[in-house]
Amino acid sequence: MRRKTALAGAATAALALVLSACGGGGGSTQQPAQSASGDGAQPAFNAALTQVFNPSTKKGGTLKAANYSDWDSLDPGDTYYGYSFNFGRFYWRTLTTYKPGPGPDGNTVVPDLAEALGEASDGGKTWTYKLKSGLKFEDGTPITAKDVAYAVARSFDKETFPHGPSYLNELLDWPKDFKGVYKTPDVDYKSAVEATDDTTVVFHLKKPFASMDYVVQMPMSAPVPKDKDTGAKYKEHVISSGPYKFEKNEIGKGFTLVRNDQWDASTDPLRPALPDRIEVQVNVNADDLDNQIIAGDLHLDIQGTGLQPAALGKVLPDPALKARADNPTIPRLWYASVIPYNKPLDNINCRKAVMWAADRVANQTAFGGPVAGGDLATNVLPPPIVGQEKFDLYATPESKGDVNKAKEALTACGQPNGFETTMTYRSDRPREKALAEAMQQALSKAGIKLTLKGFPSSSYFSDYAGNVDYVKSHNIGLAAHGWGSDWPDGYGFLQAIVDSRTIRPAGNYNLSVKNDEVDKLIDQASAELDATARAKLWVEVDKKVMEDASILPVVWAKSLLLRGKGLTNIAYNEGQSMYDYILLGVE
Amino acid sequence: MSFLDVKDLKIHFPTDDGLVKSVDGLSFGVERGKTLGIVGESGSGKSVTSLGVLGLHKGGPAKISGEIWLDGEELIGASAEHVRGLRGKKMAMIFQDPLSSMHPYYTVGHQIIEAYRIHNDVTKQVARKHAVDMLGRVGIPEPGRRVDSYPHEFSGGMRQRAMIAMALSCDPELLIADEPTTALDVTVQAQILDLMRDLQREFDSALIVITHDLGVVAELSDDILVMYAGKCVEYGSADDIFYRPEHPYTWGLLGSMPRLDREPTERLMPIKGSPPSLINVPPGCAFSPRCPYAERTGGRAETEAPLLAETEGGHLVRCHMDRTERRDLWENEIKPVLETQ
Amino acid sequence: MTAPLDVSGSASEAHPESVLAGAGKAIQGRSLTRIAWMRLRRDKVALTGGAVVVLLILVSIFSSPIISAFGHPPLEFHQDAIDPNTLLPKGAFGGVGSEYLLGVEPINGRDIFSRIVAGAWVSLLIGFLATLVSVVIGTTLGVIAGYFGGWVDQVIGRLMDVFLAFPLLVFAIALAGVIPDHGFGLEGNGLRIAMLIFIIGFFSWPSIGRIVRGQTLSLREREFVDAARSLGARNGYILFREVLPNLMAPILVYATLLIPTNILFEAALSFLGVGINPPTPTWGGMLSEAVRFYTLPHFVLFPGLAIFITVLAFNLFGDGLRDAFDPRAH
Amino acid sequence: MACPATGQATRPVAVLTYIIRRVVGAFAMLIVISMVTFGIFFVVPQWAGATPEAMAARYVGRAATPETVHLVAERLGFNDPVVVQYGRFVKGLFAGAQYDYGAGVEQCPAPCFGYSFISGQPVWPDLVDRMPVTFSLAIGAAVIWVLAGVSVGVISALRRGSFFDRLSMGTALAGVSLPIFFTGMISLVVFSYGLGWTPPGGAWTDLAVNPLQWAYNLLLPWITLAFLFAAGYARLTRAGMLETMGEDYIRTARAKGLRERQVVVKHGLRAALTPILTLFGIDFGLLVGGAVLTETTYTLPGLGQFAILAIRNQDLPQVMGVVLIAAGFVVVASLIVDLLYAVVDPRVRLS
Repeated sequence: MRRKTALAGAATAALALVLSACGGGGGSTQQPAQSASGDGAQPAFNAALTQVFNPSTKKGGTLKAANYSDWDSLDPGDTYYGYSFNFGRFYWRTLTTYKPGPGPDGNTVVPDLAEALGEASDGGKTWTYKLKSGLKFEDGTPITAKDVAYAVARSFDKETFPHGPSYLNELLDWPKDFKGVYKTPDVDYKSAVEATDDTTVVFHLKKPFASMDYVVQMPMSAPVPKDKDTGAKYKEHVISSGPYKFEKNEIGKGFTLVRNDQWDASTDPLRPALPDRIEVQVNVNADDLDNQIIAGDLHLDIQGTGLQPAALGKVLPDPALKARADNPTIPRLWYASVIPYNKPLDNINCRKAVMWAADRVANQTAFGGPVAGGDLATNVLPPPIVGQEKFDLYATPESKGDVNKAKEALTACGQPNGFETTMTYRSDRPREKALAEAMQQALSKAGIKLTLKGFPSSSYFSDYAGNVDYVKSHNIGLAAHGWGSDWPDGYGFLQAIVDSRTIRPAGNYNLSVKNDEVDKLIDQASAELDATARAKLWVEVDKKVMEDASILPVVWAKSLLLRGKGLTNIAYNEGQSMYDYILLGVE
Repeated sequence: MSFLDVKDLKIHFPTDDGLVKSVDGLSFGVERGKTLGIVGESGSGKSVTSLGVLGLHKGGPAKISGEIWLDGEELIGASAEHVRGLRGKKMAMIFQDPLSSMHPYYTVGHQIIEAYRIHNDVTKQVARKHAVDMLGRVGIPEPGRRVDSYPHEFSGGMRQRAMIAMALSCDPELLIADEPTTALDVTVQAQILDLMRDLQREFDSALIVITHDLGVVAELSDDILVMYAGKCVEYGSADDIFYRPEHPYTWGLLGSMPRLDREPTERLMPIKGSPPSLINVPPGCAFSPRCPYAERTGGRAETEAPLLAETEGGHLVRCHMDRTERRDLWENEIKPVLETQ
Repeated sequence: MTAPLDVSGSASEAHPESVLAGAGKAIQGRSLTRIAWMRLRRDKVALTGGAVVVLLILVSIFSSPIISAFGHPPLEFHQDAIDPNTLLPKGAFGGVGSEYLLGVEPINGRDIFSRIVAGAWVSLLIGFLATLVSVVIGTTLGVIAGYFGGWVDQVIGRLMDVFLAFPLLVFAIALAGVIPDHGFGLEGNGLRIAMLIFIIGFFSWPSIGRIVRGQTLSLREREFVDAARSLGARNGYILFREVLPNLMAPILVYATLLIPTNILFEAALSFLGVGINPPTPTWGGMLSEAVRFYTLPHFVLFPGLAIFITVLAFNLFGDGLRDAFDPRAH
Repeated sequence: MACPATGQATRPVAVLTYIIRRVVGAFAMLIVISMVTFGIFFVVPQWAGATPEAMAARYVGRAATPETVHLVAERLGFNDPVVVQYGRFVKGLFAGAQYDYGAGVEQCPAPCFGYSFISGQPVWPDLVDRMPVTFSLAIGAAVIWVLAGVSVGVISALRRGSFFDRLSMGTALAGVSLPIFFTGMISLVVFSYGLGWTPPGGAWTDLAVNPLQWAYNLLLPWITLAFLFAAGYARLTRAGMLETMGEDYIRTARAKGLRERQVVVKHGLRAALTPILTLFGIDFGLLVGGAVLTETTYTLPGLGQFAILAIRNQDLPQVMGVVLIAAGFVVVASLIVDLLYAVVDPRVRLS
């Protein structure tokens, strides 16, 4: 598999970057890395990236985890957070899932409920999954294909489940009069998804689509028993199909998972299910959470996005703490959208002037530098994406920007003295704020004057940067933005942020890419069933976007994760882009 | 020696702006069963004097010197605790504004009971009975019910009666009444004055009445002391002061004395100007800036402080003018004007 | 004195009576201001507070030359002062030294001294102007209530009660959180500052209002007002010529004491992230960032001290002023 | 607030009438507050040009389709006129509301504060859940600050100008000049993260679970919050005592021969404390409605933190709930204080 080797290369490169970035630390990090490959017990920086760190099969104990905010929903049909996908696998099983464990294999999908990966027919318009036998819900009733089909159908109702992804709403061929299982209980949805027998689930798509196995690793495919479904209240007690079930659940405070005795390990080779209990607190102060992990009072930061700045200052200078950390590159790009809606940025040369003038090193620093922030990004697709290629259309000396080239571009644009525009950022995100300030500094050298405006995350896309009217009426030219992929291929990363056909009046994530050629390439790529050719096409999309100068990449994000004291069996998973939670155990 | 004998009393207050000589060398005496009136404008030091006698300046910022003899005991040198034990029991005081002088949060009865029980080891019931008794004696109707009223539920005259009842609750031998009738209207004034006279006779106590109103002391006093700027300017029997006054300030007071047959605001012979600041009192006669006869002293008024001198049998006057001149002025200029009113 | 600001600009301490005594003197002799000034001149503590206030005002006016003389532009990044591995300032105590007088911020190395100097402007501007708003509203309503009495007084009095018993901070946050981005011909931080001035001023007028009402109430009964009225003076004339001049002293005193409360109010809003938008430096905003870096004492300490010293100076001066105008305090 | 007026002793009937009138007034005030709050969140965004869809887009997942946004806008009723939306809210308060959770309909009994736009959970239980935290914080701090503030104030007043007076009044002035988010942070840095004597921020244990742990966890917030208020109360008490001790009735008490301690406590302090009682009622009422800054600084899961989260998330039902609850506490506290006032000061007539 080419994909694997390409990724392995990327991972090694990332590792090398980390090591060099950490200067004098090279010698000391290398040695423990070796011992980590020996028995995996010695703590070392990045020890859980390529091996399982502190491997164990010992069962028992309580895994203590915390979340500094709260789930969008615990309901498999109504959640869209990466950590929720990862953590949810404690209490749900989906048709497929990422291969558990470390290393480049982690972003391949393997069957979970299904016996094998999906079988495509009709040129990629029909996908068939066969369930394993002996599957049971927590109440002992068997899990059938009907439960999976029902779960998919119920997630269609976006009025009841507004949070979850809408891929299946758009991909599947839903009947016209279907409004969801609650409002139109009598409408048969078998034109979209059906259980042809107790173990066979069939998906009918509107048009050929290649990445279906990635789509069904998302929790919409986790089975829901129809007679236990309580709609929007189902999240208060999700019926488990995985190794753990809810003991108690206080929404807004936390919940406890205990062993599900109906779960049969023999049907599930992926989950070792080591702890006896899992206790989760939510809405814990982020800095306190870090401190508790450092101190050993907590095992796991569920969000898995890395340490807060305050804790970085504690962990990085301290060799003993740094040895408990991992620093992977994740499939997430932090960037600035260069928005072509207002003059003079509707002119490609003015957008290019922004590309040239930006001080990318300052931007990277604003985002936390090479360790906490990430690698300097030169194009859109991040390294962990299948088939990603790195290229740089706007290379400048030391990546610190080139005022002369920016001025040339400005002249070509007819704005030799520069122009004024506004950059937005999310005011509750200090790094985006710092990015905006760095851009303000760098662009002013070329005569481009930025006014900075911060807005709350909660309404950033609905009311401000993602609201076309607002952008047009307030001369918004740049917007800080970040995107992580739903799954690690080109479609999973790019579709939502570069396809101009997704642009609507409000709530946009594609803030700036409006290019017909890009759209055409996307259609071509998503229908391509050959994996190699598909990956190449996504790189073409990437190049087109960079030529369009409507995305200024900042960093390919890295996170700095801290392994909790007393955790066993820790491995960073590429597919989840955080630790693989279902592997974890406690001492 | 009198029952109360005050000798060369000085009460000075140090302030940021200088030393305030509120009382500066005052001497007087009063016998049991007798009444002394102390008269002066506000700020002349009369209230400070009374508080000084009660020892209420002790422990404060005031500098006190001189001697206060009460029934043969010297009080200035005595301990604060000892004087406290005498207060309320041996000497008591009636204050000028009974509304502000009684605690608004406690019933009248409570406040009398409290006063009684400080000095008498009795039960609450006994003290309460005493309080009702006292209220009855000062002429409050239905004392058994009114004992549980709050001061603000009383009328002004009733409050003053209650105040008197409180002061008399322990049979004090010295009673000081500070402007006892100022806050009251004229008819009530007369009733209160009658009450005080009656009670004084009954208790045979020494009474000091402090007022700015000569009319009040006219009815009560045996002796009168006229104070100006912390000093005594004229002292004598009531007859001396009313019929043979020799100090121009006393003349002024007499001239501005309100009478029942006159509008209270009308002043026949107002004293021009205002009392001097008690800080940095100028040399010379303190009254001279306001005195119409100051030029008659040939400049001495501005430079030399006059001494308190006896004119005849116990009548003392502090004035640079000689006696004949003063008598002459009184008989020929002042008295006729006053009498035509 | 400044009210403890947790929940809101909670009920302020008020001694209407004590200042009233001062106002009374103003009528009897014109020397009150002189007497007050004499007293103030002797009050070393108040004078120190006043001197600091003057200094702060000068600093905020001349912030640009001060920053160029002693610091770096407040928005400028200084990566050279940051350790690239830890993102923390190089050197002891946050890099405090001759280059950066109060050290630098972590991550981007902005000069803390410059940011504090630049932040003084916002604090003082909002502190003064919000107080002005409170004084205008409070005086107007207080005088009207006190002078006309009756149902007018009842209505206004009830309004003051409502305002005093109101979860103001929550409300102000809610209001500040939904400030639109443009309006009234202003945009961005200009509009935010204007709105904050209005919001803070609007929520802290009742303390002044109550005092003014009380003063007016008693002034109304004074002879000179009676005299003016008997001479046929109109209400407007009496209010502006007779009543208002006699209210100046207490208003001045309480305005001085309201300024620090309002400065704290602004700092609290900025701390909660609904104040002035970054990158404009504000003290409250700096503190809210410092929360995340509590391992860096200098980052917490300097902006906190800036607030503390400013508020303390105003309080000392205001206290002294009150004592000077209040004869009973002596 | 009661108008202090001279008059007759309060009779039970008068008290009852008074209470009824006050409760009616309180309701009126709460309705005004709710209308204003509602207006802020619906009218102000509309001024800024937000459509119902733009408002609904805050409450959907990422990459939601326009259809999803539209459905959510419908579901939350954003397409209705503001008046209708407000009417629905008020109806929920008095008559209860129904919540359609897809698979069925749930009855939300009156007073129904609605369901969170974000989590879909009913608001009222969340508020009830957070009250104990804020209550604990407020009560503990109040005990400390009243005891400390009043005693320091009394001693300072009695020893006016002494070293103690200067020191404590200097400290008090510093205390009222320190923002709680600064002292709170410093206290955490020093005592929790530095010396390790107190737990880190966010520590909270229910009183019923472990009283000792409860007190230990709240110790630092109590002291910090109490310091802020104690400073103010000390200054107030001192000023009040100085004023009261100059009153005529204090002179009377002394003239009766009362011992100084009794003069101070029974006659002086009692009168000096009445204005403090009023202030305390307001302060305490505001505090139990949510100690926003303290709870933010110490990350305590109380009503104040709830308010901030709700406002940041623009979760209107939660904001409405917390604002009304906070205002309600203030109203109740001031009512209690006014009744107490009438007990303490016989001159006050409830009218």
